[in-house]
Amino acid sequence: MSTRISRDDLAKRIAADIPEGAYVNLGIGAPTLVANFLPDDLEIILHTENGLLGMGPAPEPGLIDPDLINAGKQPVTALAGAAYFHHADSFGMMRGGHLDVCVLGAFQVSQDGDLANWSTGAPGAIPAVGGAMDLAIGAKDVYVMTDLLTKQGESKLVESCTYPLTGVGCVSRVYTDHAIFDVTPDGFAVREAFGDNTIESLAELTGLTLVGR
Amino acid sequence: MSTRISRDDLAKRIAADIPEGAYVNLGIGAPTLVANFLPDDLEIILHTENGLLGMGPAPEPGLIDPDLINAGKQPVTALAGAAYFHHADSFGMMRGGHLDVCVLGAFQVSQDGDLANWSTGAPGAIPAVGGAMDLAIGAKDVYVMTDLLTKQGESKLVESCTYPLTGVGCVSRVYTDHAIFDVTPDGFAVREAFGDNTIESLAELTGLTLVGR
Amino acid sequence: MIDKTVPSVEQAVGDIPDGATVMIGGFGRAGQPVELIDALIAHGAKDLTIVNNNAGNGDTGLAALLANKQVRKIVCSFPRQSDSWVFDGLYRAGEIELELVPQGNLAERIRAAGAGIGAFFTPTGVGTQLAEGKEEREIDGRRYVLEYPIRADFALISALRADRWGNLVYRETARNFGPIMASAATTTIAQVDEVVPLGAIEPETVVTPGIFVDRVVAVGQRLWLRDGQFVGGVDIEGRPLDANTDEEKEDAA
Amino acid sequence: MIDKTVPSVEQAVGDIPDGATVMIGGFGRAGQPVELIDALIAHGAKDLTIVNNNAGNGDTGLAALLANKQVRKIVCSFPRQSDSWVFDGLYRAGEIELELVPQGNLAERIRAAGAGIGAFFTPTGVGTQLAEGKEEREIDGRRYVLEYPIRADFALISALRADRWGNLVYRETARNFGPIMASAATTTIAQVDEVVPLGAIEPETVVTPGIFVDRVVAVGQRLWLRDGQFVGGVDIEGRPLDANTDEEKEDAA
Repeated sequence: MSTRISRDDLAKRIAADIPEGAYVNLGIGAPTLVANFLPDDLEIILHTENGLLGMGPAPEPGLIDPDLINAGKQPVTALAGAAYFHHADSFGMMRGGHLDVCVLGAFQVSQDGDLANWSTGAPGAIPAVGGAMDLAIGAKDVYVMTDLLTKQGESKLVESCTYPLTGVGCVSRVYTDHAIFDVTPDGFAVREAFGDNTIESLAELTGLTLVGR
Repeated sequence: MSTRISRDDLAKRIAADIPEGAYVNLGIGAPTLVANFLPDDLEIILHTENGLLGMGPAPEPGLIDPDLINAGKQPVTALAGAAYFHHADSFGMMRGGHLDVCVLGAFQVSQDGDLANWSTGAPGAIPAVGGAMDLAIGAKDVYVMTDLLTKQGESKLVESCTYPLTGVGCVSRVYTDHAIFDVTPDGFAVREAFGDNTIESLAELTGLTLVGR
Repeated sequence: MIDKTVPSVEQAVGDIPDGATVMIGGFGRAGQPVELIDALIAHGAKDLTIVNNNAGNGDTGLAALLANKQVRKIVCSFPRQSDSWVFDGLYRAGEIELELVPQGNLAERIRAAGAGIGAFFTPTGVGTQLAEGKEEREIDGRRYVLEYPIRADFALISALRADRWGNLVYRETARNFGPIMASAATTTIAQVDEVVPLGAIEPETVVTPGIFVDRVVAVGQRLWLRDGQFVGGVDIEGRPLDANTDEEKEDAA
Repeated sequence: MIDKTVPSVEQAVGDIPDGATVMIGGFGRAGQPVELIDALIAHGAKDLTIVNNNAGNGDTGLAALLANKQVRKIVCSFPRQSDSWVFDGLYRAGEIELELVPQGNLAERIRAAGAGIGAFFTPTGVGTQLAEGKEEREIDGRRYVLEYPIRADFALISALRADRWGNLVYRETARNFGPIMASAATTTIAQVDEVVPLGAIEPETVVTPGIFVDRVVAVGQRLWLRDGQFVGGVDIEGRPLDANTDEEKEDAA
């Protein structure tokens, strides 16, 4: 079986690609792990779409503030230099292309950069989208953080998405447990393969023609 | 010659029609006179489109604050209970129908409530519109304050405007030095005729069929 | 004298009629007008259309309003949550209608209503199920979908402080939907921790000018504040952290 | 460490190229980035498109920029004023292009650029010359005209205070176009009276979050302020009221 790096290691890898001064939104779920690995000596400004720039880490248990939460409705803190704003201003910030990076989870990413991450399309499922579609188009670079394969062993990188789309042509890079892929006009390009993964092994796992770097 | 009331008396008359609690924008020029006659014991909140609700009177000469001005770029003050906001929010307030009353000047008002007050359409004139078109559609009631006749003796109330329009069907009432007119589906209705003016004399002055009240 | 304060939440919501469209502020516990929602439940208006980011959590607040069968339709971005069982049950039973809107489009549509915009082209949702049947247009090489304003008869919001003119300031991320909903409703009702004298709110810091607010009702300080200062001691839902301990003490006593 | 401060206005505007679109904040003297405009004149970039509410007054500021033949086109709502002789002359000579936009549409188009809106339907201007040739549509019984965003390469704005992250607060009606222009330009340059330490601006009171600001330059306190307090003693253009008196004193001395 091919090398897979852990969730934490993947989060660390993503964190290392975020430069000082970047304005970043970390999606609900695994992407929030990235915050744990942002270097203490660099200033990176976190945005949460419910109205805060300059989000800090979780508070001490006795100091949970119900008025100060992130998009996942978890308690957070605000750093010196933070700013609050209302929902229309906050989503204008995203839609207007002011964020540098969004990190999101995914069900599927197509080689054209389409993202599916909000609905499995299962019949009878209750739909819920939240800010997913806004985030998908809401940054200069949209990074996806995901396992390469589903639990059933199917590739999440696909020729075209079969799940309902979140956004069209919006993903710039996919960080998986096997490798990092850039979305290019010629399809997925392997930016970095972890451990014993190779372009060939990744092409076999995904069933896609991959571009080298 | 028929009765004409003075500018100040007309301003006083308009002021008397503004109820306590109203949010009011007084256009540049003669309409600003209305502020002088708002009763001291009533709270009426003045809006200036350059970003202030709760505008107060002019400051003492030594206390002119270049940061605190009205839409006519004259020095003003801010009352307790005032609020500042940016231009998009300020014009959203108008366009969204939140103001109760705007008082504006006019070159012409048509019997359909069309307003012409921003341009004479003279060839070679440099056009300038400012907030005129926003104000024209920017309140639940748009009142016009004007002389009934031009200096040349022509009626400013007309069947249809010959000057370039500021807004279509936007005027609800016209306060003139001769009489007050409501814009109704049947044309101008004389709400109040001053002194010796009558529906008949006003019809003759304006050349319009007027509706009684 | 302008005085927008009303003495009780019951009076504040007492004229909301059956069939009304009601916006309810809040994102999680933050900014949720808990006392106004409870008053709306007690008031009993039915056949409501509710605009909120979610569709209720647990068995209190908006979920209780749904459980009380007062809601015909909900407009929101994220109905399904781990504890949205009340909504889930009604939805599966076909007893509630859902209009699902991406969160940023929801916010912008509310803002458009308040700002007199007739419709706007947004890039959010283009090419997805949620844009199906909607007008699409390419502008400067980017695809957009046309979205319309969402207006309401009433908005129920929560703020930190108000004065009698209805000027509001919020606290932290509890600001969320409050300012835009206030602008988009015919009648906006704000519950606040406290009403302060006119002039006590610095004009530079007003977030919602009173022009957008019709009624203000003071409901007392949130449990996690004392004299306006954050003191903590609660969980994320605002329930006392030592509640169990207190109960245990009582049991022991 | 993020530090958006730059040491001088010259450095702040030094990379504005010929042909750039430049938004300039301010309404009257209030919020006018006087020092940045002067630096842009010294810098000398030509063939500019300027977005401002007016087209310059008297012989200083924007009027001086125009007089220096640096401006190809101006987008504004109110060019003609009693003291707009510089613009008037250029316009009549056919040496400057004018796009006249109603003030609220100007503000909303700038806001749309910052908020990623592709176009919007506005009721302002419907049925007038300024809507001629534009797409019109009736929505819910009201007529609207379609307007597009106004973007810029640079925005020059003036605020009261900044921190090194670029968070801004303004003063009174000097706020005007600053916040929306900051959001609509690729590079936003803010001149401020003073730069304060990070954390000194209360997060609740930030008007322009630093995400919209690229460069901050401190230019010193306005003449009518002392230690952050208003002291007056100036005319509406910010010139000392006792200037003549002082000159007379000097003459007498």
